[in-house]
Amino acid sequence: METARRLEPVEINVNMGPQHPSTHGVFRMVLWVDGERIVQVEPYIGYLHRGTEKLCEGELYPQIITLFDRLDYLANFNNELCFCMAAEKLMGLEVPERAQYVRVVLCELNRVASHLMFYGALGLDAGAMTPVMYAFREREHIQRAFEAVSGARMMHNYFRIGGLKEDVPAGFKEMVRDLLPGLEQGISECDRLLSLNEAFLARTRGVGAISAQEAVEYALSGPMLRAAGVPYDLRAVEPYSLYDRFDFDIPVGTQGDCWDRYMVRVEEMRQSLRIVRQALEQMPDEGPVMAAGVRRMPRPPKGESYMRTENPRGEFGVYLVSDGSERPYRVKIRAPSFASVQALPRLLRDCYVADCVVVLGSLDIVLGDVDR
Amino acid sequence: MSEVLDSFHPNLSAALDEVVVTVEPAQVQRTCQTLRDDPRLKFDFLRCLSVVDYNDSLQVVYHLWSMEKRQKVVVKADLPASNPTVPTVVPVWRGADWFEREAAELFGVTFEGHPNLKPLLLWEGFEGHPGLKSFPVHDYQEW
Amino acid sequence: MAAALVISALGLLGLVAFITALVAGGLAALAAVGGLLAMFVFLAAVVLSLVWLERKYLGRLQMRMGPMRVGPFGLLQPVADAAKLVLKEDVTPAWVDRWLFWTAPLLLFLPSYLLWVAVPFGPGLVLRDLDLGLLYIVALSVVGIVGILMAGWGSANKYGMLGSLRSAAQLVSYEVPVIIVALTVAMMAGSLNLSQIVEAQRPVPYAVVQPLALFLFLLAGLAEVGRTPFDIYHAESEVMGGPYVEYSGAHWAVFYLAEYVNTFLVAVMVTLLFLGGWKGPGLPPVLWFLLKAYLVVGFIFWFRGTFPRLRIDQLMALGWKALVPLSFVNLVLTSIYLFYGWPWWGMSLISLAILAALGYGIHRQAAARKPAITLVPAVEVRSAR
Amino acid sequence: MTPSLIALAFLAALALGGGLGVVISRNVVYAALFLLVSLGAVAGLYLLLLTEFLALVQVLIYGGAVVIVIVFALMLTRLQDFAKTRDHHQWPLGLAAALAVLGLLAATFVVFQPAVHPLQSTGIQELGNELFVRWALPFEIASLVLLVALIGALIISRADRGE
Repeated sequence: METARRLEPVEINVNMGPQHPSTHGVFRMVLWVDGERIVQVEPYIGYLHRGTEKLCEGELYPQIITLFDRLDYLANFNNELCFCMAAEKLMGLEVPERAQYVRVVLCELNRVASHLMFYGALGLDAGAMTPVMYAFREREHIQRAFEAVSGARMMHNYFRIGGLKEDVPAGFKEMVRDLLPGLEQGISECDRLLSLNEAFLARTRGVGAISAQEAVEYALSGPMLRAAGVPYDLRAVEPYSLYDRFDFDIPVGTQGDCWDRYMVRVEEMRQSLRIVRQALEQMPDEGPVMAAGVRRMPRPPKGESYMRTENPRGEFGVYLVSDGSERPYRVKIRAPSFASVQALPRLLRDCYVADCVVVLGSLDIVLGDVDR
Repeated sequence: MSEVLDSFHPNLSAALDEVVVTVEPAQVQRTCQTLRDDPRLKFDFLRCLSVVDYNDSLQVVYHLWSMEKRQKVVVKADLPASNPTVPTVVPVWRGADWFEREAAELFGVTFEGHPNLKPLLLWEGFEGHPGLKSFPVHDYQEW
Repeated sequence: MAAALVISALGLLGLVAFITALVAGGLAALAAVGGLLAMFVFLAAVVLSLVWLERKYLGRLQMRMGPMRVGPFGLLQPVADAAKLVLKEDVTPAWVDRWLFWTAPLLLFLPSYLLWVAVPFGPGLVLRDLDLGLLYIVALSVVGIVGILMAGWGSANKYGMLGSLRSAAQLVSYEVPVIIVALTVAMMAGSLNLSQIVEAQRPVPYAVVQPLALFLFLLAGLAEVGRTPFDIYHAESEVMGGPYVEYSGAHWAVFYLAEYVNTFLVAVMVTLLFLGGWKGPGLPPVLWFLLKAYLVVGFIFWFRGTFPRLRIDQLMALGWKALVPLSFVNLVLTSIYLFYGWPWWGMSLISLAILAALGYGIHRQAAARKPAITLVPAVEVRSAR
Repeated sequence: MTPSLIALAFLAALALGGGLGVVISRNVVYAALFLLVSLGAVAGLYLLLLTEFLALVQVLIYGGAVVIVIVFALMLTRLQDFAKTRDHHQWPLGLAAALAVLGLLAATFVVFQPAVHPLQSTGIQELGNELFVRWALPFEIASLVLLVALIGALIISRADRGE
């Protein structure tokens, strides 16, 4: 060949996942890279699709709660709460105060546990081994408390439409109260370990940034949206359950980059513990934990309701359509991770291959939640 | 709200704590555009996009939220089961992208004008739309 | 498989013998082979101890126990690991370039092993006290990179490819500051012979005279062997082991061995060039030497337990924009210092001042970044309804 | 036959074989690795001549850095295209050039009959003196040429990106 040929850079496409260690489950994305720079990303999901929405149509209401445990398997109580409240809203049930307080305590502890998991995973993604150990130490305490309450560490199946499965064990208040100082200290330790680490800052500052307007457009919610600068927290914006009784702060970021998302979550853990503390103080010592007159097999009246809660990952919504039978007619789940993942190609614009895992980590997706 | 939407001949109703706007399928995109852009409404956040199968018709349900005004609304459109087609709302909210892909896959709704309506959740070569009532629930085949 | 192992071991020995014969000028070849074997056994023991130490130490840093089941204090854990690796199935993927795939571990390991020939462990305790020892070590340590490149390219794996591209860029870049700093030390000592360099650190070790050089050398050395925070080319959360991704069993073990040997080499070089080698009161010289080397290794492990890894572009920027200029500054300063014959503490003061200025700059940068999130009281948000 | 003669023959064969490999191997990465073999053998030859410094610099610069950079560059380009771009038209020219160099060297050797000195190692200090005192000017010119080449390479790669 006589023609002088320019050596062109190669654009290779790299398949990341579904067995890649840092995709947080069975998630796959195909990257087109030019050297180390990402040209294009295409996420593929569905490896964990179990058809939960369809399954719900064939199950009785109490059976569905177990399915919800398995959606976002790091925030089980929050999922259960949302579904129960959707049904309660449809039935017009008034849940007893004590049950409501227990729900709030457990949900906030679950949020802390979930954010701790996020903290450890992000550290691992950025290449630090130690944070995950610190995080799991704290998480262990929370899960022991969960076990004491519900008998299970993760798949609790504890909330019921109209209240709780049973009252919390004796000494619940003291147990949780004794937990709090240790947790607060542990969170501070985690914060000191990673937050201002030079290498960590270098990896997360300015990486995967998104503006507030774009974040709203992409239907991002929860910490993702708050990190971009929107003080949108359903617990304050549209208080459900008893959240209008507590005094807490909403951490809001400015840049919407990975570090802001991280910092928002770290601060949120502290705020959650504040809520737990207040809830424990206000919680009545005695009282029913189940609304009166709820049948074993609840049959919500014909109609529909949309209920949403502030999950650790953002806005978790349940759209419940009932035809008056003991099985729901249609359940649509609005999963926060689902919306986060679809913004991934946008977030990874002009990033490097190494940023890919950090940005994915900062989304804090749970594949059970994405695929449903 | 009614005055803003008058041109779309909506059917306003209320369900529990929400305002429900029911429009013709062909009007969905324009309705949504108006809902988002009108300075009195500003529904800039798409909370949820669901499809409900009522056997003879499919209903597309949009749950909207306004960050600034703190108000919510539900937009509904009934599609004939024989030809479920509705204009896409991706130009209005970019976050609708995957919601519509999922709905298209599970319910066979065609979102006209969607940039990339390929299957999302199910494996390649999956036949049928498992979200529909006509698809058996617990009767799956081994693969 | 056992036959293959034996044959490859024999081949290795033959190669080693041949090169030894060259090194020894064909004279005391037998003795040299014996020495090399002894060195191999010693290095294997060092690697086993390092593996144990790292796991135990990291465990302690992370509030775990570390290995504790096999043997007392888990001491036999690395032995068990090694046995497992050797007995494991050695998988060859279908699309690999077999020649490159199988020679790559050797090409990585051989140079990193042969350069120990010139490393003195005590006065006179060295296989061959080369006059150009420092240059010999620096030169041979570069050759191993070709092995990593071959491994990545020959694996026919995109992660391997990415990893080997990263390693080539990273290792070649960091070779520059390493050489410049080594040159600085050689200038101070007036020799490239490692024993003489150690002897030259008579009144005070060079760590005191040249703290900046020590800092640069340690940082560049970490990058050179790919330890955290510079373990970019085999980052398991990004490229899943990079060039080693397709290797398994004994071949993977060879990579692993080479990596730990190299880590130990960095520690040993720091000891020789900056910490006064085997000098120390009381204990026998060899013990002092090992003590210092293991201390440096402990420092490297501590880094690993504390830092996330950098990104490749940041790493390159750090190398070319910070370490290379600084090492040149240090070189020029040292030559001025040598030319005018200042007292040693003059040099150490200058060096310390630069180091302090650096630290202050980094601290300022970090402090400037602090405010990131604001707290909005929920009451406010609620009342805004 | 002294051991060093055997080693010489072996290393020479290795250097030539490596060079041949560079020329005839179909795979460019192989070619680069053959280059490494050849350069390594040359380093061995230097060692036989007791010029350790030169041998080590050869290993460091050519064996390490240069080959690595070549392989690096090859990996970033479309390797498939190379299979077709191999240039077959110039081989007679290359052969002629190689023969000419061989002839020149042989002729020089035969005509001038260089005196045989006993081998002796040169100390690093002498080397430094020679390099930086006697040959300082050529040394500086060489470094200037390298600098110019460096800047040129930068400009070329920048211009590519601008397109």
